[in-house]
Amino acid sequence: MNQAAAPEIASRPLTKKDFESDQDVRWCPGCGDYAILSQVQKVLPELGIPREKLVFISGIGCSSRFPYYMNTYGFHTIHGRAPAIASGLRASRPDLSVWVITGDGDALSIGGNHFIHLLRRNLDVRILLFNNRIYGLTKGQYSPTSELGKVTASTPMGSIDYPFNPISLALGAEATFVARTLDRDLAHLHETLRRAAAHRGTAFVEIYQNCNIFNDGAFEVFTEKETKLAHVARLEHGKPILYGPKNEKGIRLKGFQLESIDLSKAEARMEDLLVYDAHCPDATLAMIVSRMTGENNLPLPIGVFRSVSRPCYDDSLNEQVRKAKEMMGPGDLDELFNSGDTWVVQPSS
Amino acid sequence: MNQAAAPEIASRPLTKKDFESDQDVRWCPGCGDYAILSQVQKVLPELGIPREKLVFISGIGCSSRFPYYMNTYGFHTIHGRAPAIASGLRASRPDLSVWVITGDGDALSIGGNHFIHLLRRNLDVRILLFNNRIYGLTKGQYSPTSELGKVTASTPMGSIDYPFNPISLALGAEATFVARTLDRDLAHLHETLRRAAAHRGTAFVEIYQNCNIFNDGAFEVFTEKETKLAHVARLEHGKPILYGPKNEKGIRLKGFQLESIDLSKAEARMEDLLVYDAHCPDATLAMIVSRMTGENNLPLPIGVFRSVSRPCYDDSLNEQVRKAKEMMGPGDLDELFNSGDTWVVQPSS
Amino acid sequence: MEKVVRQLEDVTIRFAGDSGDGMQITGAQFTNVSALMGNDLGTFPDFPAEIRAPAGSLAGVTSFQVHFSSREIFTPGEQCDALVVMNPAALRVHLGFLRPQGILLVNTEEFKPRNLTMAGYASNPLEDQSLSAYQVFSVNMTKLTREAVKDLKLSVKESERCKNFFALGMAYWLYQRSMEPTVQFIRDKFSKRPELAEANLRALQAGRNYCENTEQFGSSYRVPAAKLRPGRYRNITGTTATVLGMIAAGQKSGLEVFLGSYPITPASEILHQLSRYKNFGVRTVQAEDEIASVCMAIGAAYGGSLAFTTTSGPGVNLKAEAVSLAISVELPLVLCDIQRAGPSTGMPTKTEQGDLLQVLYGRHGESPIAVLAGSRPSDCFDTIYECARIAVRYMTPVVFLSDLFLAFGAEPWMFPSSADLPPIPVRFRTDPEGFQPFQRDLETLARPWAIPGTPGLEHRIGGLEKEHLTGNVSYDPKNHEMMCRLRAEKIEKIAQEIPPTRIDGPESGDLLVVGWGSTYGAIRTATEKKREEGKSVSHVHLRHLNPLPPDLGSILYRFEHVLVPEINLGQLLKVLRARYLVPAVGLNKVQGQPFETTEIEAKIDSILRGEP
Amino acid sequence: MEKVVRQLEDVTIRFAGDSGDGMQITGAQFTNVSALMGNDLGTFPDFPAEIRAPAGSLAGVTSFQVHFSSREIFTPGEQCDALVVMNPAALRVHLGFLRPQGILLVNTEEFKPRNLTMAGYASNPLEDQSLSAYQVFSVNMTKLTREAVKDLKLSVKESERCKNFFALGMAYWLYQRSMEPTVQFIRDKFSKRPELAEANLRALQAGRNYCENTEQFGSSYRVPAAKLRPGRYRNITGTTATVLGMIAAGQKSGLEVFLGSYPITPASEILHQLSRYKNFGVRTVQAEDEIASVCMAIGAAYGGSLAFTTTSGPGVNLKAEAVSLAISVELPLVLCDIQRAGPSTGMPTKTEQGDLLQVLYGRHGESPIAVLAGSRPSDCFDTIYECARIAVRYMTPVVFLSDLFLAFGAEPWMFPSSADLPPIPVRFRTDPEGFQPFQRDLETLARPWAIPGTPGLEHRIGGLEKEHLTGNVSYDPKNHEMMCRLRAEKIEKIAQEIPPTRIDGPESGDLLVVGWGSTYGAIRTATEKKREEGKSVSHVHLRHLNPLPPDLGSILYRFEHVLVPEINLGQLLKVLRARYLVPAVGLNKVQGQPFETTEIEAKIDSILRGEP
Ligand SMILES: Cc1ncc(C[n+]2csc(CCOP(=O)(O)OP(=O)(O)O)c2C)c(N)n1
Ligand SMILES: Cc1ncc(C[n+]2csc(CCOP(=O)(O)OP(=O)(O)O)c2C)c(N)n1
Ligand code: SF4
Ligand code: SF4
Ligand SMILES: [Mg+2]
Ligand SMILES: [Mg+2]
Repeated sequence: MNQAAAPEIASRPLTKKDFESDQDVRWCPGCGDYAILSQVQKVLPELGIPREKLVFISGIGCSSRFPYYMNTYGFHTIHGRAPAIASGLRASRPDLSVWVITGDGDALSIGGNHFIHLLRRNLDVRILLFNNRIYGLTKGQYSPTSELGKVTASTPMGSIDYPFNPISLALGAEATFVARTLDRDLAHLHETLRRAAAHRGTAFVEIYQNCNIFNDGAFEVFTEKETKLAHVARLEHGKPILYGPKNEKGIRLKGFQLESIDLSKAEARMEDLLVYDAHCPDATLAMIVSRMTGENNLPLPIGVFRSVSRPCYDDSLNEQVRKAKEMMGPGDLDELFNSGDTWVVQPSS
Repeated sequence: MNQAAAPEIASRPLTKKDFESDQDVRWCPGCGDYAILSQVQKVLPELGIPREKLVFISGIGCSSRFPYYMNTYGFHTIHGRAPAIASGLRASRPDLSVWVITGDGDALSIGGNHFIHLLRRNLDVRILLFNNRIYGLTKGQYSPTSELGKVTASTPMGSIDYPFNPISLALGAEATFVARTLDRDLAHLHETLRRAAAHRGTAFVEIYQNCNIFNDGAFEVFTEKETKLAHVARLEHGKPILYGPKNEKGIRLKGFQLESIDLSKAEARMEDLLVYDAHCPDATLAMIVSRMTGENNLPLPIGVFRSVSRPCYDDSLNEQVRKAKEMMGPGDLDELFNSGDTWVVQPSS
Repeated sequence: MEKVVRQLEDVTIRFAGDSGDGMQITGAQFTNVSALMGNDLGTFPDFPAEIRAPAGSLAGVTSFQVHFSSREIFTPGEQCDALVVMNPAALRVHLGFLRPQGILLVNTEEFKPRNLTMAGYASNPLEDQSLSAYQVFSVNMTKLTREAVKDLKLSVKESERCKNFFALGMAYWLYQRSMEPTVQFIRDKFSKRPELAEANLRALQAGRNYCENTEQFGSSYRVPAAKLRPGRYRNITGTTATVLGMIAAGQKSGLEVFLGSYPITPASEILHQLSRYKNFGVRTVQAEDEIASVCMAIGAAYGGSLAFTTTSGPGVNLKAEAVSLAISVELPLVLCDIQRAGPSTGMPTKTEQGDLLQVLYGRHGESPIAVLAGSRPSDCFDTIYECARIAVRYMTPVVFLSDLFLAFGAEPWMFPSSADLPPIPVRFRTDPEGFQPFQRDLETLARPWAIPGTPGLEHRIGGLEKEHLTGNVSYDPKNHEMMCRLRAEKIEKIAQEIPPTRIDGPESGDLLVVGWGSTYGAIRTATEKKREEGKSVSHVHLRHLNPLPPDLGSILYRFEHVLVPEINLGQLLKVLRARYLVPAVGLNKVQGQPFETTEIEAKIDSILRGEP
Repeated sequence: MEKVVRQLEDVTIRFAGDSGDGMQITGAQFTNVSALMGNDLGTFPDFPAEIRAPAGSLAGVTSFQVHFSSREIFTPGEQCDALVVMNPAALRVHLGFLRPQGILLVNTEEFKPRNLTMAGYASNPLEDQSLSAYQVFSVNMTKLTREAVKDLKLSVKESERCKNFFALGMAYWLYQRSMEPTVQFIRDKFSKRPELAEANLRALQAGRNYCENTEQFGSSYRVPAAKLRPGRYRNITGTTATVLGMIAAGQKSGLEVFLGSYPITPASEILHQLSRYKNFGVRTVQAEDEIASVCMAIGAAYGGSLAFTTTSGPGVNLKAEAVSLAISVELPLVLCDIQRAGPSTGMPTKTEQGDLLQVLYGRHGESPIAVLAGSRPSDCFDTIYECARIAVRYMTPVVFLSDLFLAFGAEPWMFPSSADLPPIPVRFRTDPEGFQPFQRDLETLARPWAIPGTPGLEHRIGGLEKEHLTGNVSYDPKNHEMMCRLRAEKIEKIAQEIPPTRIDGPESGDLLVVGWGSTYGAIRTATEKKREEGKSVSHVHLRHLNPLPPDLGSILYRFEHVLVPEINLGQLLKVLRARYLVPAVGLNKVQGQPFETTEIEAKIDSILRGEP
């Protein structure tokens, strides 16, 4: 244990079924969590990581029940602390593939500090944040991503907390990989999970997830056939940001403001469009784009906002251990005891 | 109590002396904290807020001893929690002027969650963060703002934690007022404090502060006569970003990168320079500028990065209370008891 | 057919079904009607941890129990006389609570192979004789409901959703309940959808008629009105009583109420309810976590509000450091711990009394705190009110202990008039003359409450040790000891205001049963029963857990045996043994469930028989 | 002049001065030399809370005390025989610790009006007869040092900085210490600045010569070597012993050591020291806060590391919820609580034993945990080693209690050889055949340690209640009770491995003094003294605080009286009274200071005299 090891390839190709545990899935019928679970189970066989090397660590919330349903190692911990537990595991076990499953309350309310610190440390961990903009498990209080004015169990006169934009927050916290996807867009969800899996470092994926009991339809315009094309833009590295039923709209930068232009109009030119760069060392572009929220005539961006490489805390730590052993030799206990000033008391004769 | 009231004007003009408490100041001789204390004591008389309406709330750390030295109300609380205590006070006492004093460890390590949540809620509170990039009080461990590779008591082989940029973090957390200043630049410190005081909402001020015991000279290039002009650029709203001994250098935007141009060179034009806009509703510009750190041939920006207006949590809360009273009338206890289905048990005769 | 009506003294009925079956409304209606008919009452709902587990699954079963009586009662009942089950899963989960020969009303519609399997039945219990110990009434309620509403043009789903009122109609017939209040309720609730109102009314009536008309039911039962103390009553849960107590304390003290909270079962409901009373000047804040929520409350207390923070066990862990600060700076604050089953996340929707030792001792250093516990739903009102009074009078944090069983349980409450409530006088310090932040009141040892905004009282407080009187930071050894002892003595002083301990039963004798919190009803019922049997058994129930009542020691010494039943592994037991050196023994249950009276009775018997 | 040399059995000397005066180095040198000369030793440094308070202020005083002896000793001494003070503030703060007729060496240079005022002296104590109870030696050490080095061309500041070696030279003469080790130390330390080496050597020599040559000093003292057990020794602080114990446990178990920590006085030093041993495969992480640090340790334990988390009181509050998780999922973990004076921030640089009840009970629900305490600096090695052994053997979190007095105190340690340490066998579960995550070992009730990465053992754990054997989530009432009792029983099982309790003194008699933790030395010394006086007084010192040793009850019952001295208001006392119903009494001190032997002696006398 504890040696860095390339994930071995399992002996026979795994299938989705291999990742289903024997526990009954207990989310409400219709909950968006089902789709995410299913996609994760579908993506894993493609990664070639043996089942025993996978660990899903969650906090508390509806979403955090996730590990019980995965036939891998799993740890359903306490509210908000999954990033810290995952950090300890990954820092000491570089051979494992560690995934954090969390909710908007779990990650951004009680767990906010661990979340931002994991991002800056950039341990090689994936964070899947199921954002339903509500506290599901505790029956419908508003969360740090709930919109202003939202009437919930704890805000009978409407919420007065200005919400976080999880993408902006992650970027401000020095994240190296930031993405957004939707529970209802299975192909995109699948692809985004693949990319997150491929990143070395902390890969943060915000997944819009419908809670059909306490916040039904929160993301409807982005997921329903009739409206989604007009409201969702897919970020693709090296390509302009396009959207609309016929990809007829694009995003252009004007000063520091983004604006939507209609390419079918005469004066609009493809060359004016913002070409997306997810690998830009600087997070500025990602930040600007993160401010589009599907309102004010601008689309909601989904896909990979940022993907850059930076040393991982876990790698650096292991490197220090290696170096210390190299420089000082592997520790010898008796030598250690016998260090500093010592003296001998002779048996009196 | 508890009624919103415009800060009254004290009966006689206050002086710095009025804000000095009778306690001996116990920072190390030469500590940057002295200068900050002194400027705060100088700014306060200019604000016209009566002494009894001022409250300084701190966490734990060298910096957090601050309230003891102020002849105002003061509360030296526990590590990292000052923003939450200040929030409770301000949410219930709109007549007070509440100031949080904190350190880089206090605010960004243990207190990171309260810090970002206070910023998003935008309560009308000032946060002065004394950033010395070290844990002073506990004798010299690295902090979340310490640079990579830093050798400290807890990192004998050098730190491997990628640091936060407090300005970027605050911007990602939806801050409405963000500024930076230096312990050694008294005039700038003074002016920045004034601006922070004038902001309605959470005003976050990062103050680079020298810890001459555990991290001496961390900000030397930005504060010493010989180097400071070449390394520090003052942000001023509506003006281009200039720096250099003769203000001969300026900042230009090239794509999403900032670059320094030398105005004394032929091809450089003043019109190309980035004109700073601190009131831009969008935080993008502030974010780009926050990435300059005085390295890579770019200066360190100081001054107000962002100053925009957004409703304060405390105002909204008080407004809801007002509205509830208006709509339902002030509560009547007996009516409250006697609500819902009630029935009478008659005395048996 | 003429049917027999038998009279009963008290009855416990439980409605159980799937989360979507409307069992909570059904139970609430039964309760309401029984209250209006003058019965004494105790009720308890039971929810699954999952929000809405798959229909028909064991995890999705929810229930509501009503205990109604013609004499005074103290619990929501234990073994049921009647159980209504809407599907096989409900039968599986709840059958164990039905007494032998009890009435079992079964909705047969759901007893299909798939549902039976989901509930873990290999064969259909309605057909395999496994229910022969009970009076089983199998009725296809769903189908009969569909038929009753069929000409209303509702969808099948909408039609079938009325089946809970069919079940309620049956229960109303069985126990001779008045229909009127529920008819009114349905009319009000569905006032905007008259066709649904009509459908539910028909279902209700159909259920009643079914029993009246078919041969299946031979007799019904009547439970006459109880002889309650005359006055005006309402039904109240522990949660609502707590909320009203908070508001009342705010009004009577003239302070504005502030609540800093973070949602957690079973405490969240206090936040929900209290947040509706902003017209009383109440401010509620849902903070980012438990630490922030208690810190916000401390900030508000510092500013002169009457500050509360509400949570359950895991949250108390997180708040401990800040509570220690409040103890150190001596600010008033009420920490409400609505206990649930631990350790760790445990069983969040089940009850326990596992937090007594943690609230007494779960902080570093010597950090004494006052602790009070509510004993029945309505008692939560008086107890939290007293917590608030002590907090501001002694300038100290106070813990209010309740639990899930109290919070969700309900009973009739003869509510007071505001004028009758004890006063809560508060005087902020305003006089700068001779002001010292840690000068103490001689009677209470409280320091002055000097809030920001008061001219001339500018001063600094903090968590470092403070010099006696001045409050300046002090590392003086003797001063530290003095301050530690003063803080402890202040809490002990509260004992001076604790009224003489009420003893139910003889003042001395063979056995004293000492309880605290939600075990009140079970202990009271069991000990009364034993006294009726002529045994020398008394009962003391503690509201004040720290400090303990000054007369408690002398009471304990007057009994041969002391028994301490708790829903934990023996926590008050440790406290009493350490303090009074009495060889008290515990009766301990940690099953997420309250005691049954019979469990306590059995233990009493065994002690009196001299068994170890 | 021929000077007298008197022989003494033991001596306590304290060096006190400003933070910048180098008192810690001075004390360390005195210690080192005394160790090499064969004395038994105990040392204790004392720091101010401020990093570097203004020169000459009371807050800036720092000190180092050395107790050295020709017989076995157990404390760093209490009342001093000699006190060296470098300025008025040091005199003010420390004079109270000097015994009457004790030797007072004063550096007169600093006794100027400004410094006297800062120290709160109205008149110069060197001139106003207020020191007449002591043997005062006034020497202008600063000036004499300046003169001794004057031809070295150092700045005044650099010259004066050597004055601590002048003081040390005086102390060396006074107690006839060998100069050689310090000469060597100075040469090594200043090898890159030979002029500074020379200056310090001259100062040292000048101090010694001054005493030798002037009339001021009539006699010097000799403390012969002690008869210690033969073997190889080193001087060790509690902190270093703890760190070595952690590494040793890692090596002997074959596990990699992981420490998750957040700096806090007095625990930070463990993090500092341990982080230097990465060559042992040790991983240390400075986390963002205490919650993260314990959670990281839990993550590492889950992955198969030997995991530790270190903190002090306020941090224990914050870690409680996560410790409860570790108890629930039954993972091994050692939580080190280096206690300091509370409540709240309290007096962070002062000692206390205030956290016993919090570590025993400071979590919600029934969450039993093992608790062990070190009793002297070197004992921290054995105790933490045993904590680690229990943690992995019983698959449970274990608390290691130490305190500031132990952590910073030092004594000679005859270190073991690694071969002699008890084995710590660890077997991870690897066999998928019949694997159940919560199946228990019959002897220890431990569940298997099945770490991620093991093929075929994929399983889920979590904080919800678990079904016996399978570990699946379970809300079954009886299962919950069974699991609560199993977790408690597992901790109780540890008692089977606790060796028979050692009793110093008779096996039964008039008085038993029971202690735990850092009070060992004071209690041991006091009880030995009383036995020498012929009194029937015994001493039991507990390492295991939960579970308690199985023979403890029977021992307690064999004594007429039981006395429990603690640096708190009576915490172990509560535990013993509750468990054994013995009328034990406490001797309690909460001054941020350890007991003085005489305080314990006085209490023993009063009990034996029958006083209440
Ligand atoms: C310390 C602690 N505080 C509070 C809770 C109660 N709690 C459980 S989940 C949750 C919020 C869940 O919201 P989110 O993370 O958005 O998850 P969702 O249920 O919406 O998937 C809360 C407040 C808890 N279990 N532990
Ligand atoms: C709960 C808790 N954890 C840890 C500490 C110890 N501690 C006190 S101050 C501090 C860090 C101080 O660093 P910073 O905030 O940067 O302040 P500075 O001293 O540098 O001004 C720490 C870790 C504490 N007092 N309380
Ligand atoms: S409450 Fe919402 S988030 Fe939770 S399981 Fe149900 S639908 Fe999903
Ligand atoms: S340690 Fe550093 S930050 Fe603290 S008082 Fe001294 S110089 Fe200032
Ligand atoms: Mg959510
Ligand atoms: Mg700092």
